[in-house]
Amino acid sequence: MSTPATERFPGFRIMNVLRSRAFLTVAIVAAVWVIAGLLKPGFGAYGHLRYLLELAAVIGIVAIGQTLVVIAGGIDLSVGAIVTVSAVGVPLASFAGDTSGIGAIAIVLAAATGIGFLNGLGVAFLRVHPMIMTLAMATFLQGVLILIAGGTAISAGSPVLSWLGNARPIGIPAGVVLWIFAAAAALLLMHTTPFGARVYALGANPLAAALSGINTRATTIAVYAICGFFAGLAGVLVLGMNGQGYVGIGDPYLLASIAAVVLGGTSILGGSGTYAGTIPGAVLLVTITALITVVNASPGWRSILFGSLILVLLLFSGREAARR
Amino acid sequence: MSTPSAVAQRSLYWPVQWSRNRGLFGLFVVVVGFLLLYAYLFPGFLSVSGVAKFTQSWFPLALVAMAQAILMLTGGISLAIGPLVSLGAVVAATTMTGPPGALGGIAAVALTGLGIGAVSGVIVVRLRLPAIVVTLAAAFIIGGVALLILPRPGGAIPLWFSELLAGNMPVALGVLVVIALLWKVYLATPLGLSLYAAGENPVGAYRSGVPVDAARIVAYAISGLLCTLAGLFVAAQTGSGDPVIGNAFTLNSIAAAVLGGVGFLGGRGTMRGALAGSLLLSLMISVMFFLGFSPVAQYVAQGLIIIGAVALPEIRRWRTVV
Amino acid sequence: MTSVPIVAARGVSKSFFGNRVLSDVSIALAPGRIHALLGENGAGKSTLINLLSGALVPDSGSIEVDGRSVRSLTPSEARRAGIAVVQQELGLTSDLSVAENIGLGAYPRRFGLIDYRRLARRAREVCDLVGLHEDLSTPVAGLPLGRRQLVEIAKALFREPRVLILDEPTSSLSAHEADTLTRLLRRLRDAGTAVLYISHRLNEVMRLCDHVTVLKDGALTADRSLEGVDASGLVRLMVGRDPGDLFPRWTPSDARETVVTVTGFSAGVLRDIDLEIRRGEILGIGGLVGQGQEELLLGLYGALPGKARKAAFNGVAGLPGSVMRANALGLAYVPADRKREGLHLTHTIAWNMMVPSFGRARALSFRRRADERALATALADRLDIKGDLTRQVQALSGGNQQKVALAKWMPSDPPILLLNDPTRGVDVETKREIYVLLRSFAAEGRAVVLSSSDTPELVHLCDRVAVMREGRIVSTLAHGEATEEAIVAAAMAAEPARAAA
Amino acid sequence: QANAAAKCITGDRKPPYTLGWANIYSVPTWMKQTEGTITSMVEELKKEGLVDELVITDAQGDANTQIQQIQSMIDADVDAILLIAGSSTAPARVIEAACAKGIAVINFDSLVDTDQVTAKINTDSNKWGDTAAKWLIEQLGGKGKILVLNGPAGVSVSEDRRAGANEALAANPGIEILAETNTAYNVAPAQEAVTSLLFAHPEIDGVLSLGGALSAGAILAMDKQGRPMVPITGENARQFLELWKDKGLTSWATMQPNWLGALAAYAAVKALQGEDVPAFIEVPLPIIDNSNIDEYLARAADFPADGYIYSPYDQKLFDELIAQ
Ligand SMILES: Nc1ncnc2c1ncn2[C@@H]1O[C@H](COP(=O)(O)OP(=O)(O)OP(=O)(O)O)[C@@H](O)[C@H]1O
Ligand SMILES: Nc1ncnc2c1ncn2[C@@H]1O[C@H](COP(=O)(O)OP(=O)(O)OP(=O)(O)O)[C@@H](O)[C@H]1O
Ligand SMILES: [Mg+2]
Ligand SMILES: [Mg+2]
Repeated sequence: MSTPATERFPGFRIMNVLRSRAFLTVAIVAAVWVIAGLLKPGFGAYGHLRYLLELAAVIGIVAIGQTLVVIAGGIDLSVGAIVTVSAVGVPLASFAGDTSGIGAIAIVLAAATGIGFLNGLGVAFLRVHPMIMTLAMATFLQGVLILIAGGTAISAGSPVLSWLGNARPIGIPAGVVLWIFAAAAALLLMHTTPFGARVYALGANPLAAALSGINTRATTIAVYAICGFFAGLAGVLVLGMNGQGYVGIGDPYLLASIAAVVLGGTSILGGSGTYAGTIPGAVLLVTITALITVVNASPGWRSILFGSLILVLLLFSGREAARR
Repeated sequence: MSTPSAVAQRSLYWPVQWSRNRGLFGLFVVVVGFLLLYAYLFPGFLSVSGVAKFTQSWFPLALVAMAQAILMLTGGISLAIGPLVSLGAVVAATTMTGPPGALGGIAAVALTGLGIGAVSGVIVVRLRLPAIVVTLAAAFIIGGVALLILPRPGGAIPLWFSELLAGNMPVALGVLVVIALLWKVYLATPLGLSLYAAGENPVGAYRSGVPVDAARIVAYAISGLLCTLAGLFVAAQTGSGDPVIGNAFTLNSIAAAVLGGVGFLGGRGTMRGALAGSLLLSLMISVMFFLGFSPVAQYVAQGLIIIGAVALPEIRRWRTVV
Repeated sequence: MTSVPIVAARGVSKSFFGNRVLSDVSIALAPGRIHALLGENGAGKSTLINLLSGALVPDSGSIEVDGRSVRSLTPSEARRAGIAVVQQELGLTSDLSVAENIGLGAYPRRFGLIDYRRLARRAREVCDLVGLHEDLSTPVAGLPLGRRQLVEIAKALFREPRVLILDEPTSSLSAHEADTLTRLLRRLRDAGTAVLYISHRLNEVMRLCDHVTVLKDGALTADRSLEGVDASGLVRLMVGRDPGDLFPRWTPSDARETVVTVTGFSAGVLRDIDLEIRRGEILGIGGLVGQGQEELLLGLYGALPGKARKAAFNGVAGLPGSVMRANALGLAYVPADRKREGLHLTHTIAWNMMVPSFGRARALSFRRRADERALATALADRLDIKGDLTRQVQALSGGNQQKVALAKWMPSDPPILLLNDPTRGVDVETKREIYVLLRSFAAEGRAVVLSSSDTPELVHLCDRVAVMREGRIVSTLAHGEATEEAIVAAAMAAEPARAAA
Repeated sequence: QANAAAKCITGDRKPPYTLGWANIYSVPTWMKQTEGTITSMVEELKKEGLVDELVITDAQGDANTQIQQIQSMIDADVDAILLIAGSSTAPARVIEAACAKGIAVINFDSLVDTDQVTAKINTDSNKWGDTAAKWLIEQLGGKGKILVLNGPAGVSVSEDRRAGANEALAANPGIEILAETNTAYNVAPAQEAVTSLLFAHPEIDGVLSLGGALSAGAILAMDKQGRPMVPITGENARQFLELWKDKGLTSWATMQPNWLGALAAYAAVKALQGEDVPAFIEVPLPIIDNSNIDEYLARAADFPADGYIYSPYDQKLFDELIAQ
């Protein structure tokens, strides 16, 4: 009477992969690259595509945390501020004897994780809506930035930072290498550990998750702390790439991270999605931005073109399932 | 436990309205506290022109908070609120002193909002695309159009119109009351009230015979209208148009609505909550000024106040799971 | 019956994603008749009524209204034709009041606005009919499940239907409310309404219905008058073989060690509860709908903050305080509202079965996919959940969803099981399996607490039954003492409550 | 001399005065430096018994909030309002109301389109663009392909600088504009945009950058791609000046001094005391080029790493400027 497992788990079907949002987004990115490469000589050059990946790495790393938070049913509006705090904070955290610069980076990453931890505490224990909690945190961090930013004349040069900004191990920019490792860790965490499953459970139905014995508070706090950590890491990377942090350096990454997450097919309502979609989502975003840059048009038209492109690409990948 | 039927029969509307205050009393207390504090710090607030000036500061935020709340009730959200306010301001500043005249200009502003709102609604509802990305794209498109119409700040608004809306009389407060009443009236129509069902449980609502798609599309149109009207007011208040004046409203509108207890999943929340949320955000700015806060203290206090306003009413529920 | 049916399906078929769910089914609903629609979980009953009410469109075959075939019926057309449905899965809007939910989609108007006066009057009428005494302005978010079910029924009645379709309307109603409904449906039938009644409680069907249509695996197996058919005959029609006794034989157990004691326990609406739960027994919790039964289970489970003068769980003093702690103490809880509290609807069946183990396992270990699959397959076999386990749970029929909600606790082998209406919407055969399962749990020395709206369950299955009213335990009846009449009487306080044990 | 020499001054306000600074956004380093010049000037004035308090508001970048804060300053009846406008039009009406109440209004840096103010203080943005364009055209010998880097679209400072460059560009048909960008006045977005443009345009002879951070971003982009450095215009941003020296560039920069803030505070007090303050105080644009860049860099350590190296100032300089 027992049913064979093959019937219970019909298993891998190639059509399912081809129909997944993550794959569709990859296909769209590839199509945009090919078309743009043909229309705009120079756009499709290897060096340029490599640079786009390097840019996408920053968004992609911020979006690791954002993906987790969104899947867990929340949203983090403080990632931009955390990126800035981290980029501005590294020179402040450097101390004598820390010649490699690793010490300063570790301090800053711990601080970023701590900020995320506080977000999580607010959401989990004060029951403040994530949007309110993280928005308030971003505001709070602005105040902190007034205190710390520009207060130092120390420049940010350290061997680790300049490696991050300039090195190309086996021809791949260091930032992209960092991204690959971070992405692999994130994918493993989401899809192979009980923790990842808890995050999905929390986002899909927090009440059922809690009644099933999942520690929803601890999961919430962990998710925001991870988000803070990756935003901090992105801040370090962006500091390496620019050689100089400044207030506002993280601002673009708030909307970009959210956009990458939703373009990658993760539902903003939580409970479903995967970082595998966010990766091409981030690449798509920088690609469209670069494409708009090289088009000669007035700022108004460029903005219109950017929006229209997103809308059109969304038509290919973004349809939500029909409700029954 | 059972209420005498006759009592319930005589008046259902008002008890229903009253019951919608559930969960908002904490916020109301905080808001009233801030109003009293403001009046204490600045006694001039309690004069006709004091009220007029304050409501003028609050008015556009109140409108966009409503615009965002409507969409959140449908289970959507808009990232295009800010650019739509800018577009409203730009259209007003380029038409009202031109050939269309003041009335023509107001009509153009209103039609722009209704039209753009309806189109976004159709795209979201009919093409089943996620509202957040559609409106993100719309934000770029609308912002681009505003820049095309007015590449740099300029244009003009008839002086009498500015004086009327943003002079020393609390006309804006009156307009806000009228808009709030109109919303009450809309919510008292079958289509308006269906918004809640269409947002929370579209399948169930459809099976109950609710025109779900229509209810949602109309909500987008109303939302668009409120945004461009906010833009019209900003133009009147400033006497001119600016193609990027509205940018900050996107995030502020979300903050106000969420602060007011409007939920993301649709069908949860009230307009009075969104209005109270926007009032708190606006009051906070003036109160902090009169308390003499430095910019650092402003940022820190602002963060603490909005967390506190949400967290305080929740404290009693800390340990509950269900 | 010779009259023309008001609605009828003629040879309809329906598939979801290539899965045939209904094939060539016909049914006719005639005025003045209560028509039962029976079948196992997943047989296609809900799908059939969705076709009859315009919520779904048949792939082939046709729907007839008043003898005329209609191409594609929409819900609003169905409403105009006088068809009203009480859905199986509740679809109310939390922030709207009881009255506004009842009138939804059919508001009385005045000058284009909702006529709240008329709405109040008519909503009051239908609420009184179903025995719903809540204030009409109460938001439904605050109502317990059984009350919400009454709101759904009132909502259907509000439309003054010619055809009233009820999909398991009594699944979370206790005997008293179900009786009220029975009387109401008889009155409607006598007034000429056509009623289609789906239920897995066969006594109700026997008592109430005139005619029966039976579905098995999406095909019609019987369409006949109920005259001369008894309960076991009905089961035979449904499952195609002779049924055994629904309830397993009750044998008194003698292991009477206490595993849970609470004294002076208060939480939510609960007031001063004294309760002992013993190893090896099934303790029933009964009462009218919404008297604190759910709060009691949640309170014991650590999901509601509460206070007790004295409490001990499995030898450990104090209330659990949190769900994780309760799990660690060996408690498990199966909620009644599976959609809101029990399941992750958009995730797969197999995944849902693993959720408690995700909570238990080390957060950063590797999941063992092969083990998970083997376990899920075993659980599905044990509870007779058919087919592909990688489907989303929301694609399952209501009863099968309930099985998943139960199945997910089996691997953790909890010594204390708290069950809130675990057979809600479950078909007879599966019910029998669940009963056997529960008895064997008890026999193995576990403690089972069973809150149920299905009074026969309390009577035949439980060693003791605690009856609740207004947040208190008003009576505790031993097996044999606890007859349906005694339970209802205690619940209604028709006679002085006996002292609690 | 009449006590009401300048506009908005009624003459009935007596020292010590309360000054209000309606800032648009406090957090960027640029603004922190400006705030530094204002507070140190206020300290001096306090010692002279002329000022008793400085209140600062931060509109967090939102012109609407700024209007509300100016209204609050009017309600609190400050004696003078110093204003960096968040929009060139929006604060006009509320500023007129302040003026009508006899509050001295000194508008500096970002200006408002109204003449109902006591004084406006600024460099000439049109001239900024014009001089920069002329320098670049001269460097290129009137012939060459250039990129134009602008600040954000729809903002008057950036539009004015660009408009100022128009005449010179039009007069030199040999100059071909390959592409223009609009980005925030920040390094990272400029670097990003210029990188894409470099790939699209293999041949570039010069960069007309209309902002200091933009120039730094452009140099970083060219350097990372190993492209030869070309003549580039800019501003006194420390990072740009250091890169200029570092890469051995031929460049040109000018300066919007942060001490415009200090001058505004000083002018406000002068006006309140009944002195004649001109309606427009034009602050000359200094030229930084290869001949004097070392003077600037010598003082670099006194300025934040992401800040601007402004020229020294004192009350004597201010008196001269006011007297002009
Ligand atoms: N590619 C994906 N796209 C969308 N959601 C995904 C994806 N992968 C996993 N998920 C979500 O994460 C949850 C866990 O997925 P996971 O693949 O880890 O487990 P599973 O599907 O139960 O296991 P298996 O595929 O090995 O049988 C799934 O229920 C699903 O909702
Ligand atoms: N939207 C859907 N998508 C996929 N499958 C569906 C859908 N709706 C129903 N099904 C499938 O159709 C079959 C019949 O379901 P239906 O809900 O009609 O059963 P039912 O007879 O009402 O069962 P129950 O007694 O448990 O309520 C089930 O196997 C179910 O999984
Ligand atoms: Mg899988
Ligand atoms: Mg069913």
